[in-house]
Amino acid sequence: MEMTVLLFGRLAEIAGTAKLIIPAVEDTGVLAAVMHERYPEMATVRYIMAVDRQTVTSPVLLTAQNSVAMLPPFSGG
Amino acid sequence: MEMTVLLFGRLAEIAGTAKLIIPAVEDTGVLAAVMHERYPEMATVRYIMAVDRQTVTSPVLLTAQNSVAMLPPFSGG
Amino acid sequence: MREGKSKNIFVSGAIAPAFIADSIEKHTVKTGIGGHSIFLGQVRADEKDGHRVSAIEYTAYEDMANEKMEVIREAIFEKYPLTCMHVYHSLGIVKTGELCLFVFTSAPHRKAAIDACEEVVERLKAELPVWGREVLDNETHQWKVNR
Amino acid sequence: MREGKSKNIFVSGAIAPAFIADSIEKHTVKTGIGGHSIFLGQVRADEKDGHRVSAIEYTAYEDMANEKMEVIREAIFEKYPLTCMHVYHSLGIVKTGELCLFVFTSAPHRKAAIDACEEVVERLKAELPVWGREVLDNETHQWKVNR
Repeated sequence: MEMTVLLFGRLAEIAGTAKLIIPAVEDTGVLAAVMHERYPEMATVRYIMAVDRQTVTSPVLLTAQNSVAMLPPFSGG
Repeated sequence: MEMTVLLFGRLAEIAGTAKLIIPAVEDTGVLAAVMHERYPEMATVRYIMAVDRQTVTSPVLLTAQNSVAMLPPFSGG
Repeated sequence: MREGKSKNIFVSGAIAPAFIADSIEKHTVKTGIGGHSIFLGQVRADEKDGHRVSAIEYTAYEDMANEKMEVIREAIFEKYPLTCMHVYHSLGIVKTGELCLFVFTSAPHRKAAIDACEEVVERLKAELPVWGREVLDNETHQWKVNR
Repeated sequence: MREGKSKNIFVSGAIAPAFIADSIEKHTVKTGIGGHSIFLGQVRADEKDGHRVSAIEYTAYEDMANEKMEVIREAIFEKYPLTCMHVYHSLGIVKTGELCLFVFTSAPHRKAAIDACEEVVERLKAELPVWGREVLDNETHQWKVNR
């Protein structure tokens, strides 16, 4: 099972892509750990996660059906 | 000596003109009395006076050089 | 305030959307600006005693209004860090749905532009000697009252 | 909020003054409107470490941003007696002096239009997943931080 992670702003820049396909993980906490291991610079960046376009503030369980995104601080307008 | 009185809004409508030339009066209080006598309907209308484009709240002395105006409540915008 | 030194805020008839676009466009060269706030007054088809307002005819004590606006402008520039400010008010007939007032403030940061714009609108409605005569669809009229 | 049901607020590149004029013009037929409030965001030529911002490149999580905007829209209409509300945000490159945000609220009375416009601007800046990458005149860049 794989899952898609959308990356934005500086996080997309660090990964060199806006969309990553990674082996499925059980929750957003594990996802963060996996990402930080793969891209150590991400651990130094402030961001929040969104699951199915809703921001989450504590770890939530994931399935491959969820769309997960990592969002640096917004700076629109 | 004569003086010019500018009228606006409903007051101009009552007088049928936007500009009146009247015999000079000594202050704004007398002016109001003269105007009310000439146009009784004016006594029933809310207005303020302006002398040289500054609104006045108590009677002020007038000379023929002053520009006097009678201003109903503003309703611009 | 010296007489005859004030900008003229009055324009004849309705304010055209294209005029607003031109005003906005002119600010492209002012690259210190980060935000613009605009207020537009539009003539509303109010119902008065069973009759509908079809237009407002504006008159003003123009010299006094322009002088007052200059006083307001100076106070606003003293209070808010603005880059610029423009005000236009219609004179004569403005039909329902058309624009009669255009207030436009610009600043490096949004807060100043937004707060200044609102304050200008409030002050000019209270302080400028301008009168609106509401023309009703039965050819009668009544004097507008600001609330 | 059902997926795919939200309006799309995003436009490619800068927002043209003529587009704003067209939006204003369309409200002529809504004769219940008495006031419009507009906020425009303009890209500022800020100085960063001795280099000048020449443009901002905007990206967004578009689906999420449009859904969030719909939530904001519903809250605003519940809170204020508005006639209508329109929001447009740029994506891609917007040069300094050009417009990147257009918020437009209309109401029978000015207060609702003005307050709603300000609240929409504040909320969208805080809540919409949009990012600005400031392009500097030495070809480097840095990520914009909202204050």
